[in-house]
This record gives sequence, structure tokens and C-alpha cells, in this order.
Amino acid sequence: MTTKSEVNVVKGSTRRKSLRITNFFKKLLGNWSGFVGFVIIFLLIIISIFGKQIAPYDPMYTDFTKKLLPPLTEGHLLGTDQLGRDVLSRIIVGARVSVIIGLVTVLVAGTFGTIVGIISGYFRGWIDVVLMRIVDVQLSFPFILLVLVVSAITGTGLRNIIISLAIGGWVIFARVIRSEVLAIREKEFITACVATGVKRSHILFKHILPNLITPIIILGSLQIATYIIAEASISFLGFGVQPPAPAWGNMLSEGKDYIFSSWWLITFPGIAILITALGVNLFGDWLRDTLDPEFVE
Amino acid sequence: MKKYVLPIFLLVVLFILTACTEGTSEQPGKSNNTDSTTNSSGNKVESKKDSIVIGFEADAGTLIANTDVNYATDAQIRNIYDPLITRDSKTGKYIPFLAESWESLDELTWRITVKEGVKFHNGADFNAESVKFSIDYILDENNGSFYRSRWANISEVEVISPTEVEIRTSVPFPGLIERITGDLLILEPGYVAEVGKDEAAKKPVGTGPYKFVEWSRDNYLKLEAFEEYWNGAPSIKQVEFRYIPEFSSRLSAFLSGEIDLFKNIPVDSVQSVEADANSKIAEVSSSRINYLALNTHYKGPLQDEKVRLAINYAVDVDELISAILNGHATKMTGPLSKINSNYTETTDYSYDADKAIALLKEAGYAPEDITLTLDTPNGRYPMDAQVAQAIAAQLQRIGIKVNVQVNEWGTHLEKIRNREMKDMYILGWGPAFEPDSTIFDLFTQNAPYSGFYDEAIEKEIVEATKIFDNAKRKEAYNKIQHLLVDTAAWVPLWQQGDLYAVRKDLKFEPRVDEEIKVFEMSWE
Amino acid sequence: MTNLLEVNNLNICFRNGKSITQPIRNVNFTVRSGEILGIVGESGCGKSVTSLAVMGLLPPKSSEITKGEIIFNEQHIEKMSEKQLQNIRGNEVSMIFQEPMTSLNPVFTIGQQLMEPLKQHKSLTKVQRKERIIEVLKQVGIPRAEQIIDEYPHQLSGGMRQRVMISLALLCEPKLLIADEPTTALDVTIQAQILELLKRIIAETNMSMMLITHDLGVIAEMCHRVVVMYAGSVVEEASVEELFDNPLHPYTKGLLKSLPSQNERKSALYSIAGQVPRPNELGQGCAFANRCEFATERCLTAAPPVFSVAQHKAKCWLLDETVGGVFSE
Amino acid sequence: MLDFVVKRSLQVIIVVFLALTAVFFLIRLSGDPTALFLPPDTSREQIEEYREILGFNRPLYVQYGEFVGNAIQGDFGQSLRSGESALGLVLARLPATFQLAFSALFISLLISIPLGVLAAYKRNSIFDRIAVAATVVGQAIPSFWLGLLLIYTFAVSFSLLPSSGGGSIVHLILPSVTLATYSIARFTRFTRSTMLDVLRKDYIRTAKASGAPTGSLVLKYALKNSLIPIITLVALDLGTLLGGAVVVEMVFAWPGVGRLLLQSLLNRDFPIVLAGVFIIAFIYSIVNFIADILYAYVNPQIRVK
Repeated sequence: MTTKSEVNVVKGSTRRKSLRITNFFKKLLGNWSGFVGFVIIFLLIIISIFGKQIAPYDPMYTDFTKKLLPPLTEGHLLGTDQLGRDVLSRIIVGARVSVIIGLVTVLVAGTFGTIVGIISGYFRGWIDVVLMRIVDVQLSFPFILLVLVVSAITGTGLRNIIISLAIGGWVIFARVIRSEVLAIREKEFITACVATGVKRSHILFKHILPNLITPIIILGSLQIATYIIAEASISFLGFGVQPPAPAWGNMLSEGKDYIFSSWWLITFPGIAILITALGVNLFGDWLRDTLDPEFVE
Repeated sequence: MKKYVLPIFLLVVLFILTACTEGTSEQPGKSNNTDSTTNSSGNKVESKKDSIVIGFEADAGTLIANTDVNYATDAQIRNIYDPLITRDSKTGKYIPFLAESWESLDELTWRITVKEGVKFHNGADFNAESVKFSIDYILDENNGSFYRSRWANISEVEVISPTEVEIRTSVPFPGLIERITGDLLILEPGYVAEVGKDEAAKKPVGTGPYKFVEWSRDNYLKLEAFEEYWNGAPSIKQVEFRYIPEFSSRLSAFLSGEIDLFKNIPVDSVQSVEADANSKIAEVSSSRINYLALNTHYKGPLQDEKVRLAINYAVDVDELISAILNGHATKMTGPLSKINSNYTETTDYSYDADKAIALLKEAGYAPEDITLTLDTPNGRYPMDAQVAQAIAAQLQRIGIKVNVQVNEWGTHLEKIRNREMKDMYILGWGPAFEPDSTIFDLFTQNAPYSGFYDEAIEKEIVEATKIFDNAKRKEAYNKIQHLLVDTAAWVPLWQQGDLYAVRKDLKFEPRVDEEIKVFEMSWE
Repeated sequence: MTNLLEVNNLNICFRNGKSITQPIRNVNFTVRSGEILGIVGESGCGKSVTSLAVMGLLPPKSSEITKGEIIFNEQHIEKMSEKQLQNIRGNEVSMIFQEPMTSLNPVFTIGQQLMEPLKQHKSLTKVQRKERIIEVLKQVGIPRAEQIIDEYPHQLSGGMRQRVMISLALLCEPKLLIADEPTTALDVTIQAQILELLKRIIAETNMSMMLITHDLGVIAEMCHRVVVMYAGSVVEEASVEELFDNPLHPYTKGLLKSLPSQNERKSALYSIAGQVPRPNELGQGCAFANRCEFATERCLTAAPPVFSVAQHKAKCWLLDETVGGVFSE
Repeated sequence: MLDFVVKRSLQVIIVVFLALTAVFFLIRLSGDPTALFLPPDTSREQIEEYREILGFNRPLYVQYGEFVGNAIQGDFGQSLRSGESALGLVLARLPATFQLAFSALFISLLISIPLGVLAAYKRNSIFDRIAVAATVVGQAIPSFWLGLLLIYTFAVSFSLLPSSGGGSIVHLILPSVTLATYSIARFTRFTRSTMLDVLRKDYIRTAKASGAPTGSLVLKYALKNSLIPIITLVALDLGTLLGGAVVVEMVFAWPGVGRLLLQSLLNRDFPIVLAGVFIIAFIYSIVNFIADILYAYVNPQIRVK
């Protein structure tokens, strides 16, 4: 996603700035925290693609004779877990799960939420009322509980987790996009289009949609961290991506029982999540500050 | 007006805070009573304590007896209510408790003689009437007892004299004593009638060693000693059960001295408890068994006996016990544990990879061609998910690929009941003292949690459950055990090693039936 | 007449990241007691920045007065601490802004907002404060002043809000009133009323006013003297009559020519070709040279000094030859 | 005003009703709970018998109709496990939940608003940068991780505070701090950005030009303007604090609604789940309702209309 951060010139909207690849890096280099965020995300993506090649050991390989080795023993940089698997390797390979959860959920929730938001904001009327009531209903139920209920129904596993998170997460997109659409609709250039008889679909796709890309990107980048942490939380409660698949959430969840005996099992995956969320948030903040300083979640 | 908004808001907040906390404040951790000394880790420990705090994973569902089939409920209320019959804490043998004796008059009638002079907490006398009332309470549909299904064979309970009661069954029911021991606790008829069952469920009255004091849902249950207890006044006067769902928090509470005892400490945390100067570990080989079901209800390679045998050879139970459970389990070779009344020794398929591969070839499989699914709950039994992963790794060694599927507990059970399980799954069973339930409920075609069916064996099982004569019964079950082992119905794993984290100066003997009887405990 | 405000050789720099721009270069002008000084120029010429500098309202981190002095009532504004400035603002110098719609805080009533400067600067009792507020509101021609003080800005029309803004500025009877495009955002009919009001108030009190506008018509109507600014510098300074009758600088001439005249119905309006250079585009020569039809080689290479003809000053090399005025500065 | 109240009340009812309906059907998809409450040696026939008693054998729409009929009268049925009134069980947990949520909210507001205001006021200073960095970290920490860390530090290592359980103020400290961490971060960031936004506004310049001292400028003028969006956000998040504290309640064994709901979900104790959903949705709607009134209180533009 980072390499494609080229954003269309925002027509008619003065508060937003355009960002093209050429000055993307120039601007990024000028901002310390944005740059750190970008580097973290970049590394994370590399790790999640080439995790299996980078990992020093097979993350699934169990060796009972080497269980619960502390960090820096017998070639295990971050130690081993209760089945003698290499913690570092599991964190590296587990990155993929977090990246997939973050990105795919944002994609699914974002797409669905955006469609609802556009329909609601553009067409107004009864459909807006109905959709916004649905949004209200869902918002009247805390995100994490909703995800739990849905997980209890759909069952565990990566796909189901993403479905649950997306079901819990689309509303925020719907709300934000709706209000953006409402704001854009009132802009003079849209009025001008309507006045000159431009077709509705044309207005929607050529004029309104491009103006939504910036808020979608900003909101999406800020939501990714939320999803990654939420997955860890529902893992903690027993619903997340289940072992033996290496994922940070279930590593933490399994590791928490060892907090007194083998601190590294809960420490390192936790730090991994923290760094990831930090990176994504820093980058998201920077995107917002650069593209649209007045954007409010 | 405006300038008062903030102060008023603050006051309201403060008010809520104090209102919610009223009367329950207690300083962190350490409980009341005198003579504090400071030990090595800085915790204050009372030299003459007469109170105890016991950590539990979950709250009791209700405090009325004979209703909720749930370990947490049962273990707690057994300190308030007494059973008629209990078990020896080590052997699991029946011991009369409120009952003096029992006998079966014929195949359909049992007579139970009960103790005299026992009093309920409210002063009422315990007698045969209370026994009848308690059984009838289970049987009455309106009371919504989940035990009723087990007592469906009871047709009538009749009070013969103040100390004698007769129980009649509709079919021969050799398992009645097991039911009385496992399920039945004695309620006070007068009290329940007086306050109603809803109130009695919140403020229970029994004949047990402890009286009810206070119950704060999902928080704690407080009891105090019943000085007129028929078995003598309890040594520990104040009991608090505190509910801490999360293990790491429970262990934290224990290590910081807030709780004195809790059950089910993960094997890998044993060391941290032992390392603590104030703490010790108590262990008992429980009556609860864990096994790997080789599901024959599912159309797959495991319907083939040879493949099941091969799996038995390929899974190295000894290694699992030593490597995963750190030795905290007792190996089993058949469907029943040694505690079980009708246990017989069966063949031990020890680890033999070559034999396993050979058996698979005989059955027409190359190990590499087989992919199996292994379902497991997570956190229900000691190290269950880890054991499943380890079994998968062991089978992988001979080339069988195993996909481990971890289920949420409710889903796990539902998959078994709905026959949606695939090749293998891990399940526990217990407390299992008698063969009937274990054998009948796990190896017959229609039993909800069964994972095995063989027509010939089922016939034997159905016959066996009807036998009254102990010797014949034993013979029949011995045969069944051998049959089940020979057909490799399971990979039997082990009796769970029940591990308790215990305050060092607490005299505590863990019981095979998993009960936590504060009456039996004392401070040194 | 004494000088109430003297701005001498003022230079202001803006910093944005690493880039530095200098929107104000060597600005000189004075405001005398009781007079209305007009500052005129196109947008971006530095009028507003200058006025903010006089108020000490320049953003503290990103801007800096690099050279020069601002002397108000014999005090150096540029050397004052924030605290001292607070005592002057709204009290001795006050300001009216362009946007009456957004310049009043939407969550406070008019009365609450008018109360603040009085609390800040004057020691009056609550009752006295209220009396003063109502007095000023009446002075600026607000009917039902007693009710208005309990209303919120959004309940008032634009003209009324600007009157409130004016009363806010007048509350403490300042010596200098800075009006930054006070009528630009208003309807034409309201504009005239507001200007009339300001003029009347200046006449009634001993106040001076600095009127910033891009509208020469307003200047002609209101001011005693005029300062013409272009690209961060003062290019011409004269009395109103002098400036309109005898403009010296080509830029001023251009401005005057582009005024629609009532008696000549020309087919097209005159406009000055080209655009104002941005502060970072300024070179060595005269800032107006690229748009000036009389520009010579010298204009491109050297900045012109100030030439004075009596009280009339202008910065243009043309004066060197045609008028032969006195080289000052 | 009355109009507004009636309209909003109607909205609350609709939202709560729809939420209940959705959860009712969703939860039925998660399976039949009957067997979970029975001993494992119960036969299929007996399970069936219990299903009949509990009413799970009837068509879903019949069950739904009955549920709605009873719910309207305030009856959410009995807990399948204990037979007690489901609504009563949920309401009994409410004080603990309120206690935790409000003290977390209190802590968050107490810290985040001054922090956000100060960060905005001292924009780009070292203080601002540290504050912003801290909020980013605060939002990135999984709460159970933080909770365990706090227990480990304050309860076990230093024996300063109790590790878990409900009851006194001291028991409240760790869970409310844990729960507040995320809100502190969120509110601080939000306060900071709205303050920055407000400080750029023309009316702030006006106030400055009238000689308002910096302190009163920030605290009196800008803060009141910033409060409008902050109130909306707080109202939105209070719902989360009230019902979404499951993780914190589990870690700290806090006897609140979230934990009850999670346990009931795991136990498939449907009546409790539905009663819990009802209470949470209801409270959430009420909170938003109050927020709207507060909103009008600080925003005269809405009030007058």
C-alpha cells in the first residue's frame, strides 16, 4: 500500500493537498515520525512476504528437549516456547497473519463501509435513514463484544476472524465517508456539475469518488492498528487465530500463562504488536497531517 | 448555575465510586486477624490464621444444591451442603456421610439409613424427610435441575422412618449409589418452602461445615464456620472463594498473597510456585481422564482398525507426559483409570514407529498419503492444545500429516454431538469412578459424546450396564476393556494430574474426586 | 500633530521549515493623533502582516521582526513582552477584522465577549461594565442593546456583528484603531453604514485609525493620508488629495486608472499587467519593475530610494529625472 | 425540546429493538445450548426433552415472537444455567461496570484534556512531541498485555495494590488505569487536534486582539469551543468503556457486565446475552442522548434551533 500512495489531485477541495510519488519520499524524509512509521511498515511487509525464508528455524518444528529455553541460548535469539519452537521464527512468520488481518480487514470493511457511506450520503432520503439506523444499531454495541459474538458464531480461523472484524469495523467507514460525501455534495463544483446537467453516475464516480480517496486512505491506515490489536484481544479471550498457526495474538494468549516462568513468551510478541501498531499509527498520522490536517475520525 | 456543573459532576462520580464500594473494602491481599510477620518476599503472613481465600476460575451458577451441573458450583456448595455418601479422598471408595448405611432390597429398591442428630444451619433437624425432599427436588421439572436426566429412573422415594428412606427405580439401576454420591446434596425442606427456591438459591442453608455469609456475583462467596457441625467445628473459620477467570491473574493473586489456594495450575508454572518461599504444590492423580478419540463415526482411514492400531503405536504417550506435562499425569492404557472400580490391566501399545508404519502398509496406506484432522479444545484440560500439537508432531515423524484444529469449548462439544468431528479429537471425562458412564457414554452408537461404535461391543456394553452382581459386572467390564483396547478404540492418554498451588503452611490434601473441602484443611 | 505610531524601517521574516521568506521590507510610516491613515495595496502586499505586527500578533514561532522598530505612544512594541502587549491590546490599540462572521466566538453571548476586555483592562464593577457595554453598543448604532448582550453571534446579521466587533474595539477607548478590511465581507449598503459609523466615531473621539483596504474608493472617502504598499514595501505616501490628484508612483497611477470612473464610460477597465512577485522572487531591483511600463535598466538592477516632494514621498527612479525631488532617507 | 426528546426516545427504542433482533438471530446461529448445561452422560432423548422444556425445539420465529412479547414487558427470561432472572443478573453487574467505566473515564478526562490542551498550546515543543509519541504508544498497547504488566509490577513485585477482584477503591486502580490508557491516548490526540483547529480560528485572534491573556484564551475561549467535538467523542467512547471492557474485566476479575456477557456467550446462556445486549444498547443510546443535550448546552447554535 505504501508504494501506491499516490493520491489523485483533489479537485475543488482546497484543504487537501495532493501527494505524488516524487514528492512523497521527499516529504516523508522530512518528517521523522512518518519516516519511522514507513520503515516499520516496509519491514513488516518484507517480513510477511519472505517470513519463511528469513526465519532462522521452522516455526512449527517442535523439539521437546529444547522447550522454554530463555533468549540467547542454543542459537535461539528470543528463546523457545512450551513446545520447543523458536520464538523469533514464530514472530517472523506470524507477522503475515497480522499484516493479512490488518490489510484484508481494512479492505473488506473499508469497501463495504465506503459503499454504504456513499449511498447514504449521496442519495439521502429513506435509504440514508435506514442505513444510518443500522449503523446506529451496530454502534450501540461495543466493537470488541460484537466481534466476540460474531466469532462465537462463525468460529475461529483467519478467514472468520477477518469476517468478524470487518462486520465490527465497517460502520466507522460508513459514517466518516457519509459525512465526507455530504460535505462534498455541498461544494460549488458539484452544484456546478448539477447545474450544467452532468449525469449522476458521472458526478458520483468522476467528482465525488476521487475526493473520497484521501479520507479513505487516512482512515484505513489508522484502522489497521485497531484491527491488529483487536485480533490479539480476541485471541486473549480464546477466539482469535488458533494455534498451531503462528500468530502474535495466539502467541501472546499462550504465553500469558508463562508470565512468571518464561517472560519472553509474552514479552516479544507483545513488543511486535506494539511496534507494528506504532508504525502504522505514525504513518497514518503523517498521512493525515500531510494530506488533510483537518481530517477527524 | 453553570459554575456548579463541574463540582456536581465530580461529586456524582465520587458518590458512585463510594456507593459501589461500600462495606466491601479490604486491604489488598492479606486477610484479617492478628500477629503479622513479614517473610522473605515482603508479604505479611499471619502466624495464626483462621481464614482462607480460595481462587476459582468461575463463579457458581447458583447456590442451591442439585441444580447446576458444573464443577465450580459443585466444588463450592459442597462446603455448605453435605452429601449422603462421599468418597475416600485417596482411593475414591464410598464412605457413608449423612447416610449410615445403604442396601439394595431388590433390583428396583434401595434402602438408605441416615444419621441422627445432624442439624441444618438454621437449626432444623436433618432426617429422612430431607433426603426425600432433595431427591424430589431434582425430579420436579419446575425446579429446572439439570441433574434430572440422570435421575430419570427413579420412580418414587418413600420415607420409612425418620432415619430410613426407600428409593424405588423403574428399571434396575446399579448406578444409583454413584448418582447419590456424585450428585445428591441435602437441602433443608422447611427453609426452601419458607423462602422459596429463588431466595434459597441466593442464601443457601445446608448441614455442611460452613454457613453462608455473602455472595457477590463474579466476585466472591464468603462463608463462615458452622460451629455446631455434626462432624466437629471446622478449624478454618472464614472462607472466601474468589473468582479470577484469567490464570495469570490467579497466579498473580496467589503469589502476591491474596489467595491461599487454587486448582489447576499449568505444569509449566509449577516451578514458579515451588520457587516461592510461601508456597507449595499439591498434586493428586485425578479421576478425570484425557484421551485421544479415534473417531469411527467419521468416514476416514480411522474406521480401519489397523490404522487405529498404527496411531496407537505412533503416539508416544510417555514422551507426551514427560515433555509436555512435565510428568504431571498418570499414564493409562485402556479406557478406565486405575481408580476405577472395575479397572483391569490391558495391553500397553508402547511407542513403535516401525510397527506403526508396517500396520499402515497392511491396511493399504502409505503414511505420506494420510492427512488427518485433530480437534482439540484450548485450556479445558491441562495443556490440551499443546498436547494436540505434540501428537501432530509425533505422527508427522512417521509421515502422517495432521492438521490441528483448535475449537472453542462449546463448539468442540457440539461438533462431537453433531458428529461433525473428523478423524481425531481430544476429550476428557470425569470424575470417572464407575465404568458404566465412561464405557456406555463414550463407546456406543447414539451416546452424544461417543466417538466409537462397534456393533458387537455395543451389545456387550448394554448387557454389562444391567448387571447387579459385582463380580459378574467386573467380569463383563474386564472383557469390554480388553475388546476396546484390542480394537484400538482410543489412544488412551492419562489420568490428569490435578495440581494445586497451596500456601506453604496450609494443611491440604488434594482429593481424587476434585472436591475442595475446606473442612479438611487447617493452618499449621 | 504628534506621531502616535511610528513604524521605522520594519523588516519581517517568515519561517516555514527551512525556507525563509521576507514579506515586509523596510517599511516606514507614521500615524498621527486624530488622523485616519489608509494603507492600500493588492492582496499579499503585506498590509495585514504590518497591522498584525503593530498589534504584536505575529505568530511567535514562525515569524520574526528582523530589523526596525514600531513605536506606539513612545513605547517600543517590538521589544515588549507578551504581558505588556496584552495590556496594550484592546486597551490602547484595538483591531477590527475583515470577517465578522467568524471573528466572534460562537459559544459565548455578545455580552460575555464584550465583558472580557473590560475585565482585563479596566477596574469597573459589574454594573459599570454592563453600562459601558450598552453605551458602546448604542454608540455603534445597535438597537435593543440591552437584549443583544444576551444573544449569540449566530443570531445577528453580518452588519450587526461588525458593529459588535467595532464596539468590542471601542470599549476601552483606545488611542489607535486598526481596521483590517472592515467592510469587505459586507453588503454594499451595509458597507457605507459601517464606514460612516467609523468616520463619525473618529471625529467624535480623539482616536487615530489605521484603515487597511484594497479599495481606493474607501480610502478617498475616509482617510486623511494614504500609504501605498506593494510587495512588502511602502511605495508611496501622501495626503489623500495629493495622492489622487498627483500620483507619483507608476503603481499608484495604475491603481487609480483601474478605478471605474463615474463620469467617463470607458468600454473596458484598465488593469495592471502581470502579477505581484512572491516575496521569494524579489531580486535586486524595484519590485514593481516587471510590471512597470516605464521601467528602465536601472529599475531592474537597483532598488529605488525614497524621493520626497514636500509631504509627498514615493519610491521610484522616475522621480530622480522628472521631478528631481529631494533624496531622503 | 419536548419534540426532540420524543423523537430521540423513539430512536432509542428502534435502535435497541433492532440490536436485540439482530443478536437474537445471530446467537441462535451459534448452536443449541441445551446439551451444554446437562451432564455429559445425558442421552439424546433426554437432551431432546430438555430442549422442549426450554423451548428450543420450536420454530425460530415462534421463539422470537415470544421473546419480543416478553421483552416488551421487561422480561428477558431466566438464565438457562441458574434459572434466575436474566435481566436481574445483568443489572446486578451494572454498578461494578459503571464504577469501572466512570473511573476510567474520569481518569482519562482528567489527564487527557489538560495534556491535549497543553500539547496544542505548546505545539511542536518537546512537550508536545513527547505527548504525541506517548499517545501513539498508548493506542498501540493491547490492554490485556498492559493489564498483566501492571499486575506483575504493582501487585506481585511491589505488593502495592491488589491484583484482581472487585470491591474497594484500591481494587479499582489497576483496572481503571488499564482501561483508561487507550482513552487517554485517544482523547489527548483528539483534544490536541481540535484545540489546534480552534486556536486557528478568527475569534481567537479577535480575543487576542482585545488583550485576552494567553491562559484565559486557551482555557476559557478555545476549550469551550473544543468541548463540542470532545463531548461527542466521549459519548461514543463511553459506550465502549461500558460494554467493551471485557478484556480488562477478565484480566482483573472485575465483576462487570462485559465479563458476564462473555461468559454467557461461551456458556450459550442466551437470555443473559440478550438482557446484556439490551442493557448495553440502552445505556449507550441514553449516553448519546445525554451527549446530544450537553452538546446543545455548549453549542448555542443548536440550542436555539
